[in-house]
Amino acid sequence: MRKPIPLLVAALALLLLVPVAFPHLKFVITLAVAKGFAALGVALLLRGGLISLGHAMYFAIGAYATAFLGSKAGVSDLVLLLVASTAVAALAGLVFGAFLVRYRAIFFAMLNLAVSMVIFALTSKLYGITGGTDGLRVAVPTVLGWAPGKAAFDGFLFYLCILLMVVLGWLVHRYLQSPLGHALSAIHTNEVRLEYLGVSAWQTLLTSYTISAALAGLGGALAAMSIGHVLPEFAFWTESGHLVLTAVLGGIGGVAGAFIGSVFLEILHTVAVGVAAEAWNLIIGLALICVIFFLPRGIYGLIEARRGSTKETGL
Amino acid sequence: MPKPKFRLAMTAAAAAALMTGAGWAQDKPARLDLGVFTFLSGPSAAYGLPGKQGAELMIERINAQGGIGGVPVSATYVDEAQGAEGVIAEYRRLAEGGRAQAMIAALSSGNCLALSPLADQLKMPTIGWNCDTHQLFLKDQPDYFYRPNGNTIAEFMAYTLYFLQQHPEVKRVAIINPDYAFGHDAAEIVKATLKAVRPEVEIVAELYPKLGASTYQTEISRLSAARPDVVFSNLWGGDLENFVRQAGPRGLFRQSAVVLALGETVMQRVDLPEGTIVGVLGDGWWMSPDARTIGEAEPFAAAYREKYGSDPVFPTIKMANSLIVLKAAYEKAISDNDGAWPDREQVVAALEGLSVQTLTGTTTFRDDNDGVVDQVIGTVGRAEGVDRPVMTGMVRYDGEALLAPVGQDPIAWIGTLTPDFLADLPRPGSYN
Amino acid sequence: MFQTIVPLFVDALANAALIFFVAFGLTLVFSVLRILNVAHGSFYSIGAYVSASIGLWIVSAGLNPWLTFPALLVSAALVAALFGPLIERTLVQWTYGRGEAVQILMTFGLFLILEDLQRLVFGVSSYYEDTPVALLGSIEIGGIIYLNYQLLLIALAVVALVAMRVFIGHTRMGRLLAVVVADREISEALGIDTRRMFTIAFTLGIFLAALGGALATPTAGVAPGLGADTMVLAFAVAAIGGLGQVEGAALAAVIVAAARVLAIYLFPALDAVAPYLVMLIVLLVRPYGLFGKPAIRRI
Amino acid sequence: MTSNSASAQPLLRAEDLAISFGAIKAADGVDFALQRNEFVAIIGPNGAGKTTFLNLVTGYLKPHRGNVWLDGRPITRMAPRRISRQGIARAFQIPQLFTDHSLIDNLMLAIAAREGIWQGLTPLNRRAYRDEAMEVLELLGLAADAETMTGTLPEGLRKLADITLAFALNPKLLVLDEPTSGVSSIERFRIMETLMNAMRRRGLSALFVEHDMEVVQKYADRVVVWNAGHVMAEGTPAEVMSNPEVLESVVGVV
Repeated sequence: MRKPIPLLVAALALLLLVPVAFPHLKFVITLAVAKGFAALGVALLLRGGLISLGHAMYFAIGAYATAFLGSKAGVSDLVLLLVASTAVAALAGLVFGAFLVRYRAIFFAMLNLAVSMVIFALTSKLYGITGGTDGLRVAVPTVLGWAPGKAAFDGFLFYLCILLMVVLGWLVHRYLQSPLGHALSAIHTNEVRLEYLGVSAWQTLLTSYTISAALAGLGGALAAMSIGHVLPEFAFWTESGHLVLTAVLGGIGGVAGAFIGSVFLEILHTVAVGVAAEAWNLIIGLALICVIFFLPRGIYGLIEARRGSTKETGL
Repeated sequence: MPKPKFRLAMTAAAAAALMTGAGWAQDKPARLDLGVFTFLSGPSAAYGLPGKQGAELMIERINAQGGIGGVPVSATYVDEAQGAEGVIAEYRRLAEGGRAQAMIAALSSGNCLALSPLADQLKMPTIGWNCDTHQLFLKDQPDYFYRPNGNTIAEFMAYTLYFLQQHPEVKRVAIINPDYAFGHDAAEIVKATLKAVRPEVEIVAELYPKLGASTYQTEISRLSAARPDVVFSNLWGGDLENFVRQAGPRGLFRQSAVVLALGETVMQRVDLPEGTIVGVLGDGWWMSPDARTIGEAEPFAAAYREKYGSDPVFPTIKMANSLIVLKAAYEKAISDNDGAWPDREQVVAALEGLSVQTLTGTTTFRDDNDGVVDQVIGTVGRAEGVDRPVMTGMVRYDGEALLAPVGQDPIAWIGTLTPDFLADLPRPGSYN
Repeated sequence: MFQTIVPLFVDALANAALIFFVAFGLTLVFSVLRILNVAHGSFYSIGAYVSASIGLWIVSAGLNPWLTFPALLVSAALVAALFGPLIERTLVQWTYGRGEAVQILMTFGLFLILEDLQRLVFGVSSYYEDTPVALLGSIEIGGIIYLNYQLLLIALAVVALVAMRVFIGHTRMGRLLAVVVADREISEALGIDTRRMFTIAFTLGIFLAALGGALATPTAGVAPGLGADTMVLAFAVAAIGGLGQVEGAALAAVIVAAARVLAIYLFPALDAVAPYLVMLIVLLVRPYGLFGKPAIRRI
Repeated sequence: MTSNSASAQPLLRAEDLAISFGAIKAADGVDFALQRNEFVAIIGPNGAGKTTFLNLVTGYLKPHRGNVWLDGRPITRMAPRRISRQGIARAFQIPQLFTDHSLIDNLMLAIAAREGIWQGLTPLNRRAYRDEAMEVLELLGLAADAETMTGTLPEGLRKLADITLAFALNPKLLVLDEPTSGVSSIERFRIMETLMNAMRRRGLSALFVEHDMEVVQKYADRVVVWNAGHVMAEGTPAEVMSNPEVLESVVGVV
């Protein structure tokens, strides 16, 4: 099984040059990577055969945690904020997941949607706490005592996102190669057999669900800092749909797929704005259907080195 | 209430700009690019589109008169319906990509709250053309964000005072506002004002349907059941239209006096029953006596009618006034800069304390970047020789009097008012 | 007591009638095709747009205003005829047997496309056409004025439910559909043309969604975003009732509507949360909905 | 594999086991015992409740009444994964494989499962697992197909592959559901030979459902005849085959 490592390294190098070559893409890429974390979370679950139509809620939980800790609890350090927000999202994932991963197929998708819509409705209705549909503002955090201006912080955040992408991407990759990671995809192909091997599908899924929630939460926290504002629509079901779309477009075959999909979509969006702002959804809708028809392994499948036996992702 | 002094200053500045025009051709950009943020789709577009059209027309007219300091103006329009995340991304794209030198942003209070820190971070002169929430300048004092069209404190105090003047016997008030800062702010101000000047009034229902709701039938039942003397609402855009159309057949307008803070925007589109109290959130009523005195609103409206087939509404005027303010700021900055094209800091410096005569009155920036404007309110009625309802029984409250002093918590300030405050105000019908 | 309970009741039923049709369509499609159509809400808004457009045209052309009533039905039929067979035969059919993820994604893609198509065709401003409401007038119940049209809607929802029962129980096609729902393999073995059944059921589902939208127009504005909002509501109702359970959807519509109405009367801050809170509570207790049952895999 | 202290009691014991699906009693007070190193076949007509019995023993179904013990320890109403960890491994009538994984990956996953799936970020694909997996594959004659995706294996090999997964768990008792169904009659004996050799070398006990009477006669130590949810007869293959009642109800059907 050969991986297209050189290609990925080249892509990464290109990405690192963005702030120099295209300064105004810096924000776009930062956001893309942040969303890429959430898409990676969704892709993890897709490997286990589960489609979550509610994962934007963990993105939102991470984002709101950052906004809350910053504005109400007076936490201003970036590291603390990221760790705490990710932990909050992971905890939420653990709690909701304990109940949700008992279900499969459409019911899993549906129940995730149900929970996410409760979160969405609460964030948009509890005006006194969450700022309602206005959302909450996120101040520029300090970084271990360093208090950068917004511009300096944006630059820092960009490279931090890339760093986190590489480090966490590698960790997730290792997780997928570990027995527990293989057990996850085994749930998709044959859960009964897995149980008969003595492995708890529930625990396996709950682990991956919690990891996916943590990834989405981290993405949300990064996005909150980058945008400087959090909003209920982060948790709306169409956002969850977009996360699934990003994961599938990128290809769930490898960890890189989620980020490739996300960066690809955001850059395409930037390019298309003005040209096709009216028909943006139409374009990505068509793109999605084309990918489902012609590229079952997503964009990542295109750049991935050919393997001996081609297999369906069996989505 | 035009203030001749400022008018003179303006004319002088314009003349100075013209005279020195030839000298700074080198530094002048070929074009002054603006980012204009408004709702272009969804229910809110009913309010946002007239704003966009106001910008188009105003820019056309500015360019026809030689642009700003000889530089033609062009605008990129951004749809706020895509949500604050997209709005912020667009703002940054325009600012960091060098595709805008100044912004007219935004319509929604939520978006303004999100954009105002960004204006400072990106050092981008921004005119908040419509975002009225008083929270905007409460939390922080941005240097680059200016709001020329007034804030919720003056606006909703004015409505409350007006309906108390019109309906002195009112005992029960119900509120139905959209569920975001603008709606909640307004309710808070109305309640605070009532408590200060008419404490015996009871709030019998407080509803906050979500922005963009398509049906209000249950809310209407709830309002009917509460039997209020006055129903107050600052719903707007398509929401307001829907509400009026749905509440009409169900007798709400017969049962209670209805105050529609943004009623003027829908007067052309739906039949507002006579007696409905409507306003324009500020002084942007193009047919007001002051507008007639100034004399520019009428030709503007004629051109608007020519171009878009309907009369302008107050969002149109707010937008046009915002462009006038921006133009004045540039011209002042140019003259302060000895005729050379100003950089952004100079434009912002020019905005400081600026006082500008607009199409409909005067706006003067306070120390907190808030523009003080008067408040015009009226009641839907009939006028001779006009075949459709118009605003009657109008009043024009002095804007300064309805604002807390800079730095004071406005809600607490309202709490210090007494019933005498109401007695000292001009009466409905005094402004004709 | 009477004074407060009756309006609550009328409001709840009027609300329920509005969401029943679209949830009914969603659950019907699921019961026959085993597909959760994420684009279902879009057909609701398309139905609303078409009926509002036709209604506005009738009024502006000076035709008999009573024609706006049949126009509601006609526009739903138009939408169903236009989209039903086309989409089922191309996109949806391709996903059969490919797992839920593909089906959800495919219909999500369709949802995105339809949302923009509506913008391109109908523009971005709100539509409002309330001639039927004006024609029918109003009635006072419990001291509150209601629209006769709202009562008509409640009656129509009941009629639709009964009609569906009669269709399933007493017509050949209805019985065939019931067999397909009960066991796909057996129905294929019996020589039933399941592909045709799928097309019919999908089209019927779209018709119900579009009809829901069309019937809602006289009392509600139509604007972009309506489809996405309706989708989740229909979804909540279908899930509470048990996916694929028509009676369940009817009961769930009433429950959701009652929860929303109660929230507006008693805790206005919770009105938007109410449907989803009810859904979560019901699904916590009965994960497969009020009338739903889990499927057991044979090994 | 044999434990001296517990040798007095049967490896697997079921008592008064009962379950019904609606009106059908799929198990109706069944008593059953299997001794260490015994190879017991269950036969019976379709719908007699044979697979249901396997499902009850392995925990896929919960009995409405009765108890099951493995090595003297109660395993009643345990989930399949816990029963698996107690030492019962199962192969299925329809092969249950991870079809997106290669055969050796399937095996390594089974081994990892046996060793405890929580192993941090250590990769599944490691020398120790690979060697052990190859050993099992060689034992059952599948070494040549180690890298094949199990989804693309031919039917006969898939049955064996399914059994190797059970083997990899190092169980005390192997439960096989029609190990030779869907396989040609020539291949049938080849599979059974391989299987029997492997089981002897590992010292395994087995409980298997089988339709083919020739296979039963050739390999089973003891036969239990199942009919309508209860045990109708049991004994050596020869004894059972001479029972006219059995011949009529079971063999006649086959």
